[in-house]
Amino acid sequence: MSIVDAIRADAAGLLQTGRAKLVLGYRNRQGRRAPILLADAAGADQLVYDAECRQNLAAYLRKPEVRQQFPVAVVAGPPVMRSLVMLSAESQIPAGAVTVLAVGENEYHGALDLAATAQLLREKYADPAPDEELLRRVREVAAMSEEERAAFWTEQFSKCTRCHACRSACPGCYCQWCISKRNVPQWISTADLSHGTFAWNITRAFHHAGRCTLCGACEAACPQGLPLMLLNACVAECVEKEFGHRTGYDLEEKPLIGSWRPEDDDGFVR
Amino acid sequence: MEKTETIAENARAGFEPRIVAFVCNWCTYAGADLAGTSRLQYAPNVRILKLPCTGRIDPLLVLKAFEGGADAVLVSGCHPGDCHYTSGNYHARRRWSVFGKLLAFAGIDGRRLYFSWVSAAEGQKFADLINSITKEVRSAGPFDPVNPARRRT
Amino acid sequence: MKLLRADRLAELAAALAARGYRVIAPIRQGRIVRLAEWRPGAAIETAGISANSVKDFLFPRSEIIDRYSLNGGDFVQKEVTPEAIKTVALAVRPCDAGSVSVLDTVFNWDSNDAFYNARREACTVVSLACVRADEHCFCTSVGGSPGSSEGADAVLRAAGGGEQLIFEPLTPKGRALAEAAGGALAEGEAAADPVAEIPLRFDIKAVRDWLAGNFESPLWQEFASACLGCGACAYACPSCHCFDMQDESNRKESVRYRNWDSCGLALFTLHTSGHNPRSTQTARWRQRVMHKLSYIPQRFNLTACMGCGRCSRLCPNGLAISETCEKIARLCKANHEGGTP
Amino acid sequence: MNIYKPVVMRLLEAREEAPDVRTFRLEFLDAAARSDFFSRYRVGQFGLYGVPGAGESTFCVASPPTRQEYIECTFRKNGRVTQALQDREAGQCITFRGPYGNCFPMDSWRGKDILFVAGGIALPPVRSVIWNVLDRRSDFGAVTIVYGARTAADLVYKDELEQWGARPDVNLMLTVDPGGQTPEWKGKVDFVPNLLKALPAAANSVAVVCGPPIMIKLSLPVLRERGFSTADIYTTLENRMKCGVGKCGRCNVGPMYVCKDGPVFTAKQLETLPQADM
Repeated sequence: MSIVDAIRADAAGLLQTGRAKLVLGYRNRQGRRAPILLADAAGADQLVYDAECRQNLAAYLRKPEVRQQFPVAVVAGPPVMRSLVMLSAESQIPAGAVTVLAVGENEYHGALDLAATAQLLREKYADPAPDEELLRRVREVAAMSEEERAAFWTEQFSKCTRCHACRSACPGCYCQWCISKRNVPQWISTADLSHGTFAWNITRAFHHAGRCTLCGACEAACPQGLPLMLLNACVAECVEKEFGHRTGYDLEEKPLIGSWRPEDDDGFVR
Repeated sequence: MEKTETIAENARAGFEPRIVAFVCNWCTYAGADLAGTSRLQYAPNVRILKLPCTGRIDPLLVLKAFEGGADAVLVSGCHPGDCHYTSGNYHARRRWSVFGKLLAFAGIDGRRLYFSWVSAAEGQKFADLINSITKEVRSAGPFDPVNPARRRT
Repeated sequence: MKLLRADRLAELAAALAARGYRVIAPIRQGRIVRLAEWRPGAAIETAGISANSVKDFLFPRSEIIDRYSLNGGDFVQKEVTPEAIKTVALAVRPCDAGSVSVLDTVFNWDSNDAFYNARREACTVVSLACVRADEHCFCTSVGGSPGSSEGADAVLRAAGGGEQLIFEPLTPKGRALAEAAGGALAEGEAAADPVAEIPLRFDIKAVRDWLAGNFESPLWQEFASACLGCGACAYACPSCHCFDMQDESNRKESVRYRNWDSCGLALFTLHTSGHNPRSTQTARWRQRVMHKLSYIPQRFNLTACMGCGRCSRLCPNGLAISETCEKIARLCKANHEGGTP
Repeated sequence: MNIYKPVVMRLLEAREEAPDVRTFRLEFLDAAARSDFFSRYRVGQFGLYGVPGAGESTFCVASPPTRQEYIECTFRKNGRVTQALQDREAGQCITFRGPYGNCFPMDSWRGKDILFVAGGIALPPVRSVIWNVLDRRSDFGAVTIVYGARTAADLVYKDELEQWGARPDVNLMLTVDPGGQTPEWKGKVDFVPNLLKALPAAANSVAVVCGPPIMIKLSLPVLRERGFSTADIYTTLENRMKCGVGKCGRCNVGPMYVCKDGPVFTAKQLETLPQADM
């Protein structure tokens, strides 16, 4: 049985038995992949899965219309699985609310609960191959002088229209009152002028320190093609090197910025 | 201790760096206070903003300072272990480490963003710190127009 | 008849720039083709459609519409004049040019928006007729066409199998542009190539009738199920015109920005009391479809959707006005033939 | 001409009506702006009151067109702009745009009995109509005012309520929600819709109803049952607004733009609008 057939069978089974009232998966849409929220088993044959499935379906777990349908099932590759474990560690998923239809590189692991998913991630997908192209581009920008880097990012951020597709695409962005919505005081300017887009993009990247699984959904969602993964990769690299923190492998993981160890490095502090 | 310049002498040099210092109330602010009561002179370029703890010094404050035109920002608080709130500085330390590298990656690097521990007894260290930072920033020159976070309207 | 070689479009741009026009054209930036200011040496992309539209230069994302100098509790109002640079939007798509008529109507019904009109007057729109289309285009289903000249001051039509471009001025601004282009345009005769074939994807009349009577339909839940409530579709849409007004200030000065806004965002209708008439994403997606295809047609007798397909191309989650309309049209056909939907 | 450019008004007096609710009395700084405003202002219209640096907020003009020395507005401190407005002291200035929207068709009410129904902070839009009617009292039939609030302290325009109560030609019925009364409270203790049941049947009369959505939802059937046709029941809608001139799309409900086609609607018109979007 192919991976896609196995996913369809499990999805139909979960819906029929009522173990899931909704299955979050991917469908074929004019040759591209798009999320689909299946409520009835008959629709299970629309489900597909391949490397083109880039949207992080864990982002739907903040939608009230989805939370009212708990328990749900989520078709998840390794990055999405890690996001689900991270969300669970941040108390965003009630116990038993999510069943994971776990798909590896070329292997289907069946319908697992979150504990089994975390276990699977630790055993099979503990150190994903780093994205060499992305790391090369990160080094390329890091090697620039301060003026060049500032100019590079000013030019990139100038295309940002603050449509917040990056925020909607990311499972980590589940705050009901995002800092950019606050206007007492107006921390981040609402205008798409340089100071607004810089503060927004930097704050967004920083708020995912130790929470980002480098799934690439934000950069894929950006209509203006901003290289958001460069910021995420820079933060993820620092987080792993400085604190040995890898997101989404432990249901009990403590939030990176919310916890500390006495021996954390502070060589940069004068 | 090298001779510190007064504002008049600085003006002749032309560029006067504007440095914003976010300091914790219990240690660094007390240290700055001690520097004052001990008649220690330090560069007048720093604007000191007192917050309860480094744990409360939010990266948004740093961004807002650069948005308003700061040439450099110093964030300083109690040494690890001395925090009045036990772990405020430990949390801040992780935050600074990640945020500092992210800002450096985005074009605001080591000559613009400084972190330090200054205890209530280290008036001298505070004065020397401000003088050396002012010197470094003066040599780095004005942060405008390079500053990517600057409000331009 | 004015002609130019298709691969010499950049020369036309250079000639116009030399005559003081700010030239806006589709330019590749990384993996995205965007309408941006043309610089000498930049290639003008004539295939595909830009991610943003000519709306960006008539009704910009953020614009200062009021300015005050502050002094404690007192303030002095400062003059704010709309900024209108002489601009030519070169080689935009006919659906973009068509959307200008929607913006003109909204910004000039009952009262005139001086900021929009200043930019509109200073802008000459030159559309490039489409010889190819992709699976997202549906202008023919909403009353448009790949060769339409509506809203354009001049139209470029491919000729001689794409070798040549016919420059067809339509308005005084278009003729002034042809004159300003001077040598870049040669005299000659050529027959325009056939425009793209875009199949009819739904019957707009049937969709509009269904919309009028089905506000409460449970199907809206299914249409909007994948929507995560960002502003990508509204900000990319050439005819979306809703905006927000926000004040920002420091101690000495305050400015009032006019920013783009979207009915897809929760803050759009949130009352200070916390009550939000459109509290679910289903209600917001319904508003987007109804406002464009039912409310504006009832008020202004024109459809506020150009069928450009940008929302369909850019939505990260696969939502599209065309897909919702196709589902509705299929539904109407099924009801019409007595079958169950 | 910049249609978004406000005029400057000076705050003459700020009266505390209820906790966090204040009434501003404002005068135009520029005489031309004043005459332009009163040449167009009809009762029921609204305006946008602003503080530079904070923004603008939408409230009705609470004073009638028959009083042209000042305009008044009443609002509750709830957000950034209303906070900035309530920080203003007498003598300082604010910005104002208006009058916007349509108005109550007063002329078509000549000779009719008028019933005013209001709840809580929604009395201001009704109050401007009441004073307009009382300033031309002879043009109209019987006037009945039914006004309620959650607690006695929440009642606004307390001094004017006494004036209306004292007038022989006005039948005033005040109430507070059960549990909201104080020991010296003399009015009724019940919800506003229940008071309407005791009213005489409607003969040749119109009703003006403003209040929280729940009050309107419960009052309409009672009024219909008392003989008011939906075309004779008027209300104002309180949508979120920004531009006030029919451009920004924010107040769009159904085919209507509340800032241009409203804020005054008849119950008949409201029935045609999508209820879920109200």
